[in-house]
Amino acid sequence: MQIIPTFLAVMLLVFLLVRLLPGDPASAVLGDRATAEIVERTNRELGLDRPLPVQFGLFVQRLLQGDLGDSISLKVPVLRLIAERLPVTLFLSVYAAVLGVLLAVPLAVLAAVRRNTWVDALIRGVFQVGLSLPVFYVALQLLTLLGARLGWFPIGGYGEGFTGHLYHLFLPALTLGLNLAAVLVRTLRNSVIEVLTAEYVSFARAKGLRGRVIMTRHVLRNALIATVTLLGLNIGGLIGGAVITESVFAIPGVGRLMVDAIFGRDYPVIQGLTLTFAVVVSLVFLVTDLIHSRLDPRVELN
Amino acid sequence: ATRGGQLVYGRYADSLFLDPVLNDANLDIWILTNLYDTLLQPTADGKGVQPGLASRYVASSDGKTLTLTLRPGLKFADGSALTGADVKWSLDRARKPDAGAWSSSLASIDTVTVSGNTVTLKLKRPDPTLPAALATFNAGIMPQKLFTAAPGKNDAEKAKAFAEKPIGSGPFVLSEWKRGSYMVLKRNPYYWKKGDDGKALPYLDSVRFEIIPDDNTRILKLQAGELQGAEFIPLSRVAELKRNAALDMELFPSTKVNSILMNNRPTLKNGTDNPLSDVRVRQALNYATNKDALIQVVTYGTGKPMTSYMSSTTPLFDSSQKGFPYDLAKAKSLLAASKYKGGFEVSVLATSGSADDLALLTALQQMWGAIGVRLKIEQVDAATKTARYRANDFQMRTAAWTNDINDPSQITSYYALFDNIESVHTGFKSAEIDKLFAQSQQELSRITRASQYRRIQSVYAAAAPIIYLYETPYPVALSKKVNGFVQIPLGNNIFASTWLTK
Amino acid sequence: MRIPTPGGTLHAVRGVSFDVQPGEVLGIVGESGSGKSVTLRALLRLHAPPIQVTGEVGYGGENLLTLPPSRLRGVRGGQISMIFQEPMSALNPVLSVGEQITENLAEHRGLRGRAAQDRAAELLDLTGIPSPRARLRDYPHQFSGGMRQRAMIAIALASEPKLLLADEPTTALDVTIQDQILRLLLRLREEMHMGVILVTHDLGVIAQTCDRVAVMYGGRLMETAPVTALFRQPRHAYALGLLRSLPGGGAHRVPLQPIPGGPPDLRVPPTACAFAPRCAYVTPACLVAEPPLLEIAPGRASACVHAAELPGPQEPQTAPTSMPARQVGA
Amino acid sequence: MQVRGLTKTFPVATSLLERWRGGPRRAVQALTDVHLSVRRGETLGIVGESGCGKSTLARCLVRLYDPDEGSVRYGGEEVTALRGAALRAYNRRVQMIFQDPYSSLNPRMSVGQVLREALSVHRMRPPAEQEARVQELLTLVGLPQSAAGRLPHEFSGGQRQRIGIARALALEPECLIADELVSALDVSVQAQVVNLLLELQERLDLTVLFVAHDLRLVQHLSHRVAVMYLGRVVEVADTAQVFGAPRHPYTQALLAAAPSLDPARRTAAPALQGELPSPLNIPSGCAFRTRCPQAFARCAEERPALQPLPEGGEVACHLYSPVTSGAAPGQLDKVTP
Amino acid sequence: MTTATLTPVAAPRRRRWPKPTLLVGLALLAVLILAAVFPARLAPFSPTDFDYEAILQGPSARHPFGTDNFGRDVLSRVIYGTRIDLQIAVFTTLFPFVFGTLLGALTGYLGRWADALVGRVADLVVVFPFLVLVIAIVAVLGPGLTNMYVAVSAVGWVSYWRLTRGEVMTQKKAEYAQAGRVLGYSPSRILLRHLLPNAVTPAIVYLMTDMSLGILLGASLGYLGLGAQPPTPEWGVMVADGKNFMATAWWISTFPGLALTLAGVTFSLIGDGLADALRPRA
Ligand SMILES: Nc1ncnc2c1ncn2[C@@H]1O[C@H](COP(=O)(O)OP(=O)(O)OP(=O)(O)O)[C@@H](O)[C@H]1O
Ligand SMILES: Nc1ncnc2c1ncn2[C@@H]1O[C@H](COP(=O)(O)OP(=O)(O)OP(=O)(O)O)[C@@H](O)[C@H]1O
Ligand SMILES: [Mg+2]
Ligand SMILES: [Mg+2]
Repeated sequence: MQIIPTFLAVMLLVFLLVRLLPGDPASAVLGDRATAEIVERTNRELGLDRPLPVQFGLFVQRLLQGDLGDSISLKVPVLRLIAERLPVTLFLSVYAAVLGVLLAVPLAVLAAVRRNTWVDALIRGVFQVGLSLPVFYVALQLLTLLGARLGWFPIGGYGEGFTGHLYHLFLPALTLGLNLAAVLVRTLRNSVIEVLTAEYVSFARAKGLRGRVIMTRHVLRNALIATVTLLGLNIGGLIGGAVITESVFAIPGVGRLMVDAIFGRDYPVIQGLTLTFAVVVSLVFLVTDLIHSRLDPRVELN
Repeated sequence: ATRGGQLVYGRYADSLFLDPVLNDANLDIWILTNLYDTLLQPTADGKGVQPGLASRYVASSDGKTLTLTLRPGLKFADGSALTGADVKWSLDRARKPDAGAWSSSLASIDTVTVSGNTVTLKLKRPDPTLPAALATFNAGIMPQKLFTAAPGKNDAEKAKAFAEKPIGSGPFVLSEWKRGSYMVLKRNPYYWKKGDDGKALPYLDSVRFEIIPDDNTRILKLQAGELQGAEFIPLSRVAELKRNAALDMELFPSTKVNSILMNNRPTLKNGTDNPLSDVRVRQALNYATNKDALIQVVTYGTGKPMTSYMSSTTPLFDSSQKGFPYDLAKAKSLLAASKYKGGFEVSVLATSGSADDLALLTALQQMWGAIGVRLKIEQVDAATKTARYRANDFQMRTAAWTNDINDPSQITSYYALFDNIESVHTGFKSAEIDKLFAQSQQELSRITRASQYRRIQSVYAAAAPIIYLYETPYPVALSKKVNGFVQIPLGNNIFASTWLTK
Repeated sequence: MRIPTPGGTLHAVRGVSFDVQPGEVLGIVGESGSGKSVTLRALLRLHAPPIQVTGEVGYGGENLLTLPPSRLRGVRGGQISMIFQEPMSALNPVLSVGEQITENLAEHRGLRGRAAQDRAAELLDLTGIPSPRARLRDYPHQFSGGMRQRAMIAIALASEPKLLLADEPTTALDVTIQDQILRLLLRLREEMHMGVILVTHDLGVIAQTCDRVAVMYGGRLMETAPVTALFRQPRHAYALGLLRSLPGGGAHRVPLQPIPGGPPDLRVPPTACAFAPRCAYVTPACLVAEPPLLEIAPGRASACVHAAELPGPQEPQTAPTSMPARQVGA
Repeated sequence: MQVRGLTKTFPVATSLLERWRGGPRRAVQALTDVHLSVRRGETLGIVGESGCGKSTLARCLVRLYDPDEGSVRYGGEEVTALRGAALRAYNRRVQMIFQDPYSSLNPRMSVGQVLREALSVHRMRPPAEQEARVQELLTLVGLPQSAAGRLPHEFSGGQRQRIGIARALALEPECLIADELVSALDVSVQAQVVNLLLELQERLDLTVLFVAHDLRLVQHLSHRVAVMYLGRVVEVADTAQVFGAPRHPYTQALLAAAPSLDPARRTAAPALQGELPSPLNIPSGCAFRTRCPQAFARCAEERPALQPLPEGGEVACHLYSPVTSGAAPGQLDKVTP
Repeated sequence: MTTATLTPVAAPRRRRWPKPTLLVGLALLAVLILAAVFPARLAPFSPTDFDYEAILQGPSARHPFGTDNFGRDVLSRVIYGTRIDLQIAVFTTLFPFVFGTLLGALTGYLGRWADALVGRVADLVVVFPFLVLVIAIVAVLGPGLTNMYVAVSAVGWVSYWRLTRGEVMTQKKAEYAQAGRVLGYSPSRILLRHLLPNAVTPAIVYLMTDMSLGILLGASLGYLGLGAQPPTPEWGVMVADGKNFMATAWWISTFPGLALTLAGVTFSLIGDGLADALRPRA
């Protein structure tokens, strides 16, 4: 298990990093007007006047008891904040991944089958443009067009219940999904071409199988392996990319919380979120490996 | 006015901590009086006070006693009675010297005694600011029983617990709060104030705050009808929204003053000489600042030039102040008279990500370039900026101020008094202002006080410890259906008599 | 057949015609790049555009090259099956061997479920894989090279084809396994009365397995002959050269007789005998045009101008005076 | 060159789960107790099926692999102990040429660069003479002078093998180890390269270790032949003896399985049944017993050692062990694998 | 003794022309470089001078791309921005490319503990979402381009390390590398002269993608106020600054957005073209 030392190192790194940040929580929370005594008192209340090793020791000790501390600015337990917001970001990320895959797979297959034709060029061109534009720009354009102009989708927010989430998060998920799809299409197209020219596809055709059977059983199944691996690698980026999407679409997720915490010098929140990210990303890698080994019998789990 | 309905209002950020005494941020302050009513209330124009929970207040002739009469039958939002004991407990909590950042506003109170409906405040000294202080959020009245029943070992822990589900005496009561997402305030059925229909306020069944950090999204949501109101409209879009027939683009007068704070000390934190310690240099920069141009470029014509360090909406603002009209020749001659005739480089701390700061400073770069001053913009995030500022480690920084209390004493104590926070860390110090201020804090005559303040403003202007820029309003866009909403100059959002056209 | 490539259009195979009888094993031999695989694939129309195939593939009175796709599918795999050179890459790595057999059974024999499983196990058993029922669940990577090749044969035989196309089915295997597989093919041919086209570049395999041989070079047929006749007396300079370049029995540590040079560049359409640049018997007559494949004896044809004059494979090489000897050595 | 008791294993990655369950750390037994000697100037052929350890042996001899056990002596030197400069000096004398004409040349270096690099690293010639030597080497392997400026992809497979040979010859070695030198080539081209090898060996008095699975070629080229099976040498003898009167049942089967060029000599039954066992799990005793038509009880119990035969050559088979040498094979108990 | 010389060479020497993708990409890059080197010649106005008379004007003959909220000429800012954005593209990727590639080559070659050690460090970086980590580092160091380079470099090398490491591990097994060992070449020679040139192609191709990602990252940081500092005309920041005017003055964000797209397409074309051109002919 290499995971635990990695986590500890991550925590120590973050612990030191956040304390390197210029400005302290008191500065961030109290604003410009606070007097010197108030700043001092606040720091004392937060235990920030103690030596760093002591602070880290206390942090680890509390961590082992499942306590991530209280947010300095929001004054609620970090664990509760994460419990409230992580599902939102996860929902968004998974939603985006689903949209991205739904978008990328058919188009990548189409581009691969029609490779080097105008269809291929069009698909690749459109996604290339999508990939060259900043996320917030794409987000705002989608929002303006599909949200405000056409009124098909609500502008921002998270919605209530599963269908509410699906409806409200469609545009942000699409924004992220488009970005992901652009990455996927590039790789997937090549991997489909590779599969299409593989000997076993020739063999399948020589067997006289129908085109649809060849496509689904032989081509897609193999192309999916590449997709899953790629998705796993990109999920971290997806969560990171949510920082901006969450701001634009007013979604109360952990991405935005993290940025606010960094700006607000909310040490406990930064530390808690880092740990969460590390756990989530590791889990995603694990799940990717599991799925991969499911899809690809050649892979043995290590 | 029609009753009922829900107002959905877009805020740019969520509240943090709904305790009237222990909170720190405008995000809380500006909505707190909807939850916790105060004994007195600021008037809508921000210049005076009016009765609140107390229907009457009388000062003794020596100014050392203030007697307030509570309205009969007051209730908290849970239906329990609001008694004198609650008032005493709340004021005592708020004025404890180590309680929060605001306790000093009630520092003149010596004792609070209650008998029946009468609350008597015995003062250590006459205090002309006390009525305004009692109309300020930190003097909000809380239910002593509920608060002390909240879980927690000490006041701080109880406050955290209570603030999660606060019960107050204001027109609304918190009913739902998903942090960072939305907050719903429900009508408090026990609120004392009556509407024009003779029934108890508020008209609205509820107010729902949606948290939408991105300006554009907030506006889009308003335009799409998903919101009926949105705060912090970027000034660049005011004109556009004014043209929108479905919206009222309101520019509520505010106490907001935008300035650049200068470090007036002879040497900087890093030991180098500071050109800004020369009053002529400071004046020169002030004269070289074309406020009208800035108002056009930065505030899109919505602001107005600052002529005093305090806003024109602040009580005792001296309208005869001239400020620093744009005068390049004068600026040049002032600079020529100083050690820095050839110009110099000066760096300014700006808040990263603030479009307004950027607009302002890039414009100033150009303007000051005309007198040979090279402005270097140093963008840092807010926390860093505050930390450097607090350590006096800056040359210039952008700053804005709004009053929390309906009195000039607050801004004066910060901007002009060294003893508080070194005159907003400029290092400015004037014995005359110190003396005048001390006198004014006990001066019961409004006229005398006004003349004291006129002098303070003049002395301050002559020393020019800051760059005078402009005052800006609170830009709030509302659906045409929304009536009776006001954001008072202090910033408080007043939803008590807001109603929606059906 | 024309294959567009970045370097110009490749005339991979030109004017190749041959026929196969039921129960016969036809060998196609030739060096790498001579167009063996391309020809075999063309028979089943496995080439996708932009590759163009012209000509006719007659099967059961129909031209496979013009058959509508739905009918073609019935022939492909159903009547004519194919096995490939590299079993590892021709078997889909993510489908179990059983799945790959049953999908063929479902398509061509309409067998599903238990019946298909049983038949699949039978087929594996037929190809000599021990405990076949258990192995159905295995994936190709869990098989050894020889077993993979057997599995592929089992898949190809699932539809009980009339003709089996085998593209170098044993090249990747060891001699002992190659031996087993070839015997297996011959046995199955007997049992199922199939025609077999066996592509290889190993003359030994040809000698041991085939009834008739076609020799290819540079995309053309050079010679067709019954197997014994070819080995006794080749009637094409290329076939002769091939036989001679092999180390013969007896002579030890003496120089071999290689064919000098390398294969032709098919992007340049040849205007003469493709083998002429490497041929020891080349005369101006060879350079006039591509010599056609002509019948020189019953069941035998050759595209060599000098078909009649070639020496036997064991006789010393007699070079025409016009050509310098290309023999290497002191 | 003397090889004694050479053993090489490759650890196989075992999954965490497996190791947790207490499974053994598995290893591929690539070479087991190999004894061999190569005489100066001779050609020793090494044959055997895929995976029997031919390449591993070749690589151990040039120290691409470090053997686990055993010794390799060359000219009185212990090769397995060489380090640094001494190893480089040894490699200069014993060179290897590789199987794959495509991957054995750096695709980005021209032929001239490839040869000059070898010359300059070993200071074989002063820089001024290197150009001439490059031309000389090219001529030696039968490549045109113009080849020096070209990249490998511009050559055919046979020509690339010549480049590989030239590269090895640049160091003027005494011994060449050729691992499947011509296996990837077409027969017509194979003959060209074989001829070149023969010619060079004569001219330069080279010792050659010729690794191949093509029996006909090995027969043609070698003075002596070693037959390997699953990491062991099972028979070593003069070429004529191995091909004329093979002793080990495996050698016999190998020869029988090789397709003859004579269509008249067809056999109906395969020479050998069964598949090669996994090198992870080599049968006890004689590794060949699971496929051997003549195996008997002792084969499973005891590993036959390589022992000299009266008529010359050595074989590792209990049929020829002193104890059972009198028993006729037909009377032996058949051991079912 | 005579040795016959065999003349015909299988593949005739053919001049390899780059694919059109690469040519178009390079042509576009040339245009970008031209704008980056001679902005003053090409731009009609100063990128920073305000013109209060011409605030928020739409595209016209005088201002083909319109003016922004300070009356600055958007065309001129876009042209001057080329230099900044190319600089961002180069500086966000230079260190990661060089460091990551070399480290990847080294650990791929050495394997064992060196590889394991760097692998652990890479894990550390990878469990963070990239953008969040960059934001955190920029927050520590302060906003601005230089610090952004530092932050991206601290994170960005991992991709190159991975790519090159994997490729070197594959190439290491190729026979030419083994031949190098048998030929007695030193490890450093084998690594630097033989393996690296053959293993660096994926990293170079990725470099191209990464350059446009770098520019986009600059834009994202610009959105959060951590990117290029004013009045620097940087495309991403221009798009971010223009977002408030999208409804009223679309040209402020649209033209720099087009420039971003153009740069992205350029790098992508070059990347695809290079992938093709650098592929060694077998
Ligand atoms: N899809 C293709 N695209 C371009 N060229 C091709 C393609 N398929 C085959 N070729 C070319 O056609 C020619 C004949 O190839 P083919 O595969 O039929 O040779 P072969 O005789 O089967 O050789 P081998 O013994 O190596 O399998 C070769 O020059 C080959 O390079
Ligand atoms: N680097 C390695 N790591 C792990 N196993 C190896 C390695 N090299 C060889 N082996 C294994 O050692 C055994 C012997 O391999 P080797 O390559 O020596 O066989 P070979 O006789 O040369 O076969 P071929 O004829 O296929 O080249 C095989 O089972 C092989 O899988
Ligand atoms: Mg082929
Ligand atoms: Mg080998």
